[in-house]
Amino acid sequence: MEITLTHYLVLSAVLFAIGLIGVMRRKNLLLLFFATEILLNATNIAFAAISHYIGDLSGQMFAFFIIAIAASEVAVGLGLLIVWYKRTGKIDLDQMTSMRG
Amino acid sequence: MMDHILSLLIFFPALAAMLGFVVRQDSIRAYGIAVAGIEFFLSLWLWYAYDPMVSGMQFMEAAPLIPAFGINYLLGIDGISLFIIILSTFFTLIGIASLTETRRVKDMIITLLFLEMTMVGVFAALDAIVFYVFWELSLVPMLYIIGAWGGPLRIYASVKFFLYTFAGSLVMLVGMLFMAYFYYQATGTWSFSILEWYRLILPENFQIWLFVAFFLGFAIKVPMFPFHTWLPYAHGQAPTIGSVILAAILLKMGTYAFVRFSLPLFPDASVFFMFPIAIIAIIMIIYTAMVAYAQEDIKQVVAYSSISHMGVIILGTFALNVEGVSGSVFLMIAHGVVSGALFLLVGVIYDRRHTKLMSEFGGLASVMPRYATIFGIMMMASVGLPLTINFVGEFLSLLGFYKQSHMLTLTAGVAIIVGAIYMLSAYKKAFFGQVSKEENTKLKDLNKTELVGLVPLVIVAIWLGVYPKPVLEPINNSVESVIQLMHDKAQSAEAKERIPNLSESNGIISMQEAH
Amino acid sequence: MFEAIAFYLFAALTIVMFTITVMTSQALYALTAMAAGMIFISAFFFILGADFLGAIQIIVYTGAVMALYAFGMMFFDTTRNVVEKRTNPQIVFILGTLAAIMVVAIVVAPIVSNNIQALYPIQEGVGNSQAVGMVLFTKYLVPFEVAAVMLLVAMIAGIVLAGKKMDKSLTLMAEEEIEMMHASTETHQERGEH
Amino acid sequence: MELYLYIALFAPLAGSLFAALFGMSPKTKLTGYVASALLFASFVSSAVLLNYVMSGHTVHVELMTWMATGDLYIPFGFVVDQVSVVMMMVVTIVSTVVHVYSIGYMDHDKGFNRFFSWLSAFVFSMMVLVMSDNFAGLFIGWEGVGLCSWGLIGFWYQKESATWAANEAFIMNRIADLGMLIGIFLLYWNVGSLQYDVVFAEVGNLPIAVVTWIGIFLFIGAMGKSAQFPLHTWLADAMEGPTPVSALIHAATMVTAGVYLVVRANPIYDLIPNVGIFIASLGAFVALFAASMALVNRDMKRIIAYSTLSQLGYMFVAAGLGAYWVALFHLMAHAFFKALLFLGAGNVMHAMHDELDPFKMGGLRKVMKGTFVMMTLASVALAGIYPFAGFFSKDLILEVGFVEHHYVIYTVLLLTAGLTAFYSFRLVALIFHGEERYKLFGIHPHEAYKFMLVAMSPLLVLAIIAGAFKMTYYQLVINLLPSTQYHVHSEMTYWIMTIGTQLFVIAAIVFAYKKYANWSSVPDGTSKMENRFCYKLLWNQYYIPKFYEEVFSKPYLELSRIAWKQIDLKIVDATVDAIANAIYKTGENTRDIQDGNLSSMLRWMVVGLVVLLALAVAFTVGYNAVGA
Amino acid sequence: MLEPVNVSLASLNLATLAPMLIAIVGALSMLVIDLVKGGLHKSLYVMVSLLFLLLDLGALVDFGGVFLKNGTVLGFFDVMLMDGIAILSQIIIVAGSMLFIPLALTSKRFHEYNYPEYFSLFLFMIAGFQFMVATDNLILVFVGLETASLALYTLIALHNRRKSFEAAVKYFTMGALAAGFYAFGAMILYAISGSVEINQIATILAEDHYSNIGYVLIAVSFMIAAFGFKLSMVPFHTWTPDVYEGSSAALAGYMSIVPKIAGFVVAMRLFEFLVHSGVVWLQVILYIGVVVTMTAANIWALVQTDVKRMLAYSSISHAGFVMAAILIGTTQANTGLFLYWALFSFTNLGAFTMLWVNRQKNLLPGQSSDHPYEKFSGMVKTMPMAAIMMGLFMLSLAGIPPFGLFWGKIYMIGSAVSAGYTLLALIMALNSAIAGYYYLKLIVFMFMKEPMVGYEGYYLMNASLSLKTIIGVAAVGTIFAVFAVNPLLEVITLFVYNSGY
Repeated sequence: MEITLTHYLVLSAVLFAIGLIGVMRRKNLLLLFFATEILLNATNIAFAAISHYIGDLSGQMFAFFIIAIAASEVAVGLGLLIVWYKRTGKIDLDQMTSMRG
Repeated sequence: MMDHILSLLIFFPALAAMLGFVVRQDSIRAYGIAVAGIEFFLSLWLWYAYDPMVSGMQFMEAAPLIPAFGINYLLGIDGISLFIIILSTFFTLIGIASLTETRRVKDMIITLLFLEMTMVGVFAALDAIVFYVFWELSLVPMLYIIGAWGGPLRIYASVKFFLYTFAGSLVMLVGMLFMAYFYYQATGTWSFSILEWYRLILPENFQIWLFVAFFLGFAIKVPMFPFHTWLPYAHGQAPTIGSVILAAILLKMGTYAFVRFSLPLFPDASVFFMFPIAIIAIIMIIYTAMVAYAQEDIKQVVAYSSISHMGVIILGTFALNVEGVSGSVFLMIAHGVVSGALFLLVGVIYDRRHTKLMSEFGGLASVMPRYATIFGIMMMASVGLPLTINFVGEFLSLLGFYKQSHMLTLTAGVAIIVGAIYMLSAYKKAFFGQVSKEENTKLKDLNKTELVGLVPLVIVAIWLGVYPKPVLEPINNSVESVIQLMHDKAQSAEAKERIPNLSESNGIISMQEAH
Repeated sequence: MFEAIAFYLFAALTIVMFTITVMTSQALYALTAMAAGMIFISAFFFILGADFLGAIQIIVYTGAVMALYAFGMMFFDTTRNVVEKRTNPQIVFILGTLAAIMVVAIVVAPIVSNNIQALYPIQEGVGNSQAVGMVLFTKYLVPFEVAAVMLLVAMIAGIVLAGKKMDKSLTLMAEEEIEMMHASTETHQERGEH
Repeated sequence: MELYLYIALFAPLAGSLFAALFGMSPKTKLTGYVASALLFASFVSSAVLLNYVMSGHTVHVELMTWMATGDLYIPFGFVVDQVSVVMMMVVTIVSTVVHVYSIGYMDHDKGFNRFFSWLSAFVFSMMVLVMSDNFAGLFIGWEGVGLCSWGLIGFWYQKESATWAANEAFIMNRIADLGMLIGIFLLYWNVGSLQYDVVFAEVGNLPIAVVTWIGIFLFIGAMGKSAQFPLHTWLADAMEGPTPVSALIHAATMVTAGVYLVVRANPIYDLIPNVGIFIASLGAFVALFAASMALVNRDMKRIIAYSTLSQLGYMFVAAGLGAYWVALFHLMAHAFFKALLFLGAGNVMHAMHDELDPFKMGGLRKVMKGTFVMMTLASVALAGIYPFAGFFSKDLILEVGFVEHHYVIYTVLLLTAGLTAFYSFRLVALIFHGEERYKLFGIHPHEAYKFMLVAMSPLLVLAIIAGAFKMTYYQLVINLLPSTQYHVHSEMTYWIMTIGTQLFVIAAIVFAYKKYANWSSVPDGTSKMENRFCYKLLWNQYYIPKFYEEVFSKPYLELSRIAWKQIDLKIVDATVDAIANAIYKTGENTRDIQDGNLSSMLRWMVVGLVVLLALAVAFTVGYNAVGA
Repeated sequence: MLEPVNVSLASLNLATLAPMLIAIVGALSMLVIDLVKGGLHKSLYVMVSLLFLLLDLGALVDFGGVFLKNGTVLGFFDVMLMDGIAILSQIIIVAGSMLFIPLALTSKRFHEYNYPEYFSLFLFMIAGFQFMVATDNLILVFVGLETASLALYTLIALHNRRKSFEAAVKYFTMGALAAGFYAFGAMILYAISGSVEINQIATILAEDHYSNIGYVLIAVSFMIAAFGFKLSMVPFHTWTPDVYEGSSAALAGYMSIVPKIAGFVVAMRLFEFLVHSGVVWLQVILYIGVVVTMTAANIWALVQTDVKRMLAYSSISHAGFVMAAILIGTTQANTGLFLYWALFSFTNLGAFTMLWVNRQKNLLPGQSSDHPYEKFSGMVKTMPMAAIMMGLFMLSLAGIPPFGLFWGKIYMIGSAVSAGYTLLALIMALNSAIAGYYYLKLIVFMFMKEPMVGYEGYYLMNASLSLKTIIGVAAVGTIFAVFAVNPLLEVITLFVYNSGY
């Protein structure tokens, strides 16, 4: 019952898939942003695991930067959401179809 | 100056067009005539300075353009291109001189001058890409002319014209790039120079593919059956001047390109495709003649007749012997003169009555005798009566192809019958009979402006029919070198046999030698 | 053994938490579940010896990100049930599952390689934070600084977007209206000064 | 002598251009005078040349190069030799007469100037045709006369029937011209030249099959111009043109160009007797066939036209059987009396205000004495009564048939001679004898201008005495043509034949007079005879024009319409548009992929990813399978 | 214990950071200026930006010289990689930006230009792109990419109207998903190679003889998805038309050029070695991707009713066209990529600037988007010069010689031909023909239709000297491109070849 890298990769893949489902499924933009966080986190686990199993720090570095990126994204994303909400009073993405075709 | 005469010929009208933006609306016509006149005399000077005994390229110019990719600004003319250039300048002059358009004349004249640049450029280019540049660029002014001054369906017609030709030429462009690549493989340097390409002997299967690629571009331009359907629309909708230039010059680009590219570059493929193309040409000749016969609009008759005549040109080109190719090159000039004149003539009546339906006319011969006479002369020229310009070309083209196939020539010869049928019946409908319509009784005969345009054409049509030598001789010399080149390059036994070898005595007694 | 138990435990927990995050219709549940999931993930980091990462995970995600989201939720007033219109829900699950299956199908195969070398090896006896710091400030100094710029960008973006100036749009106002607006603000300022 | 050659050739052209200058102006007699004078000059020059040629010389000039490319070299070369000079004489005599005559005939026509322009242009073309020293030059003239014939048949272009006939003539000729053109191509590619002298020198070395084809194709050309079956229908319709035109073009000159071609190309046809037989048979057939149609026709000019056709048949019999000089001789004699006949008919038409039905005339001899005499004499000549011109030429052809042992042909020709006499005198009787039926229609006929009659008189003289020149002519042309003499071996047979033929012909004349000289009513289609099948068959010209109309013209038009509306618009063009539309429609139908909803955009991204992954997995599995 | 690391300053090659630092300093300085004195006119910021960009460009040109002399320069523990394509792409990025920034000087006031932060963010974005291309470290690529993207999202939103927010949110959300893809792809690459540097990954994969082919393909799939988003390949393109429509025309033009070239360079670094190693799958996928992107985008462009959206689809199609270079993978093709993009940037920026010039603030009744075709009808009669300019750009985009893009096109197709991709060359050529239709449609509206009544006053509303200058520059660049092609070609070939592509 040794836990190998494969376990982590599978876990990461499953979490990533959950994130994908969330991204596709959510109509509430805020909740949709949650799902994108899951995607990045899923990757982070794998990075840390790989880093651990091959004994290399680059993976952790990558994960570190991903966390930074996720944080920045949240800031900008929320900023965008706020202006959108201020202008329309909604954060439902089904309302966002003024451009199409 | 003589060293750069071709560049001058190409860019003078363009420059003049730019300056034309400044000229005021009411003086623009005189300006246009002056520019086109100077250009025409320059081209005549070119003829004067041209040495007809030299079969190769003359007035060569070269300047690096994109040497890294083998693209250079190469110009030069031989007997094949010389006269088409003169024809282009001639028709631009005539077109502007007899212009009856009143809407936005300035735009029209500037556009025409730009068009002139592209036309001369196509025929003077010796670099495939420079050729292609002018070839494509010529679409734009013509698009504008049809689209802005045309009839009710003008937009459909102009877009169709543009896209169809554009699509075809893009395939041709791929062919050119392949050609350059093969050259690169053979020599290690890129080159788009046509004269350099002439030196390249390709394996037959390559030739066949490249031939097809080039063919598509040329065939749509010519236009060959079944790629011809843009032409009736373009002609039907275009203003008179547009049709004139389109029929007289632009269509010739395709046939000229066959002689300039397809034959010398792919001699084996030319022989390989000779019969299929001849069959297409025959379909063009007979089928479009029939379609022309069924038309109700006199302009469409002339339009379809153009296609039919282009069939003869194609046939002559693929005779692959001196007689046929010279004939087809001559026929290009001839058809330019004749169809240009016919379109001008149709324009005359359209200006007066704003309809082109033959059922609207009838009996015009008594109301407009001068008009009827000139139309009659041009019609007979179109039908290919001896001593008119068309006959020389048609006779030589058919004569040339007869060497290759008896039956096909016999079938193609039907051209002279079906051509007479649609032309005479159209003439009969429009000019003979009683004047049945009230509006027609007061029509004015040709005025001076129109005569200025038409009379020179009549003179040329008869002069070159009676005495084609000044034109035919330079053509002949250049064609001979093309044919010899083809023979030397040909690889398959069939090609060697089909393309005559001119350097040896071929057993036929030449009268020229005897004299 | 302990490792295995921990792995499976936390794996199950994260999966459940994230599933709740994406499936629930209660925004608050989602938020809470995600925060929990983040913390469980940090557990993996600790298991894997990436202590620094684990700490960062907790601080940044649960501390900053989740707080931001919480503020956002308050702002948007989405603490109530969120009604989301679902179109073709099956397709979403099919696609998600397919993606997972494909990736898993490949990654179940072990990685065969003799050439993987640790360029920045994890050395025994060196604290994780120390090692990370070492690499971060040598090799990854440039990315680190760029990340700083990125955060600055994010900050500016957040401030600008959420700022009051966005309330009126010059893009949509006619030039005259802008003139009038400027004139009124100037008088406001003047009044303020005096 | 070259000067005379050029005058003979270019004087008509000058006349034509002079008249053309006045083409748009109101009628002026000047054009008529100038054109006629120039033609007379041409005639005089031809006479001088004849004199010169009689002394055993020929004139050969090369004006300039026409076409030269590759090995092809075609000059404008002209030759006056024994054959062409005969033709020149015929052409210039008849055309001079016709020109002068036309000054009177076209007196009241608005298109007077135009008429002379065309007419002189025609003469010029005809001169080119006969004088050219190569086949290409011949073809110029060949097409040129076609053009002028088109212009002159359709001279009264307001008339639908005239323009229709003009186009028919032109197109039918074109069909034949194609054959001729092919013949020329064959010659060029096998001989390498189109000059007569080179061709005739070389033709003997060619394979016989090639020569046969050359002969056939050239003859197809001749068939069109000379209106031989099945390309004969245009000639009768061509009578829509002014009568002088019919006299000049459709009797004397142009239609005989085919005969001239065969005569000129005799070295070719000598090599291929089988083709000759075919020509002769066709000629005999046409002779009878045309004569039969003339029997019942009620159009004066058409009757004469059928007669022309029939006589052309005679000429081809002679030419086909190798008796080229005989053919040419008959050509010459026929030109004179047939032109005379037509001009006479023209007088009658004038008198009758363009009425053509002889049944509506009758008794005109009282008012038109001169014309009566001339037409009667011309008919006698046509019937071949001794000592008129027709006797010498036509009897000779009968003899040729007999001597060459083609008895069927002989019989047919003999029969035709009888028919000829019958319909000629039927016409004369109906017009000039019997009751004055024209009075029913309120017409007041009058004789033509004097000078017109005077102008016709040279033809009358020639029609009477041309036979006397037979031996002179013979001596002249045998320089160029095979000199075979055609004599029936036994004196006895000869006399029986000659006298028998004469009697037969006279009997036919008498029969015609008996039947028609006292005709009193205008047939209205109710009589028993008119309802007979034979009559109807002949009346409708064996239904051939109808057949052509139904089988060629209409289907061609219909086919053309189909080609345009169905094939060109609905298939070829529609395909192009369909491709464009298909592309555009694809865009229209798939643009909803971009429905503007963020959710579906994200889904598309995932779809893309899943597809990529699926492909990756598939590839990996495949790769491993292959690898293993 | 950790050994202290001794690094000599010289080995760091600090100069490799210079170009980006110039941009960052520029951005910061503008923030400072604003802090010191608020409410300054936008022209100041435009000029300051221009100044720093000029410096940036100067530094890059200088680097170009260095590169030609000494070859690739590595810096900062080999994180920075200043090779030929990095320099080239940065030059295009900076030059494109320099053409873009004067577009802020419109005669009408728009919201975003009211912010000094706008210009500051703009320079940060450029720095981000520069980092992105000047490295082969996947981490720095990611960080640079995100820096640039986040700034870009904000720039779009700052236009401050409903559509621009919508565009920004859409772009942002999809970008976040793409970031996830990128991270996952990088993770797998790291898993099989233990490295996050592309050249090392390449080496290790080659040493392993691609034994983990499944992993490689999964990684590449994710990477294609990520860069497919950035380069708007079908079906990851869906953001493009909406975002272009939502943002200002100027920014849309900018987006069609600069972010893409950055994406191309990374894609080149990432995929080229795989293509060369004979990963058939990738060739097939790229082939399909290129063809589908070109064709589908063209087909959708046909049915657009708004010129800006049409240009958006056309940009997608052009990007697909250029993607072919990565598939073909020869030096000639990669040279073609840069040549094409350099020429494309002039033309496309010109076209979008023409739209920008014609932008009016309020939509008229019945007008549903900023630039419907009808708005341009009969333009030649009211404003001939403007119509001719626009026509010129359309012709160039359609690939009519001798205008700019034609030369890029033949070079690209030529490279396809010489690499043996005959069918691809044909498809590329025929796609140009399809594309001809929609470019022609605008020309038809401008030159062949009658002017619309009621629109007269709204044309050229936004024109100003600086916009006209930019159009002039673009037009000159488009018309006389033929003379620039040869030097460009020689330089680019040198750069690309010496970078090993």
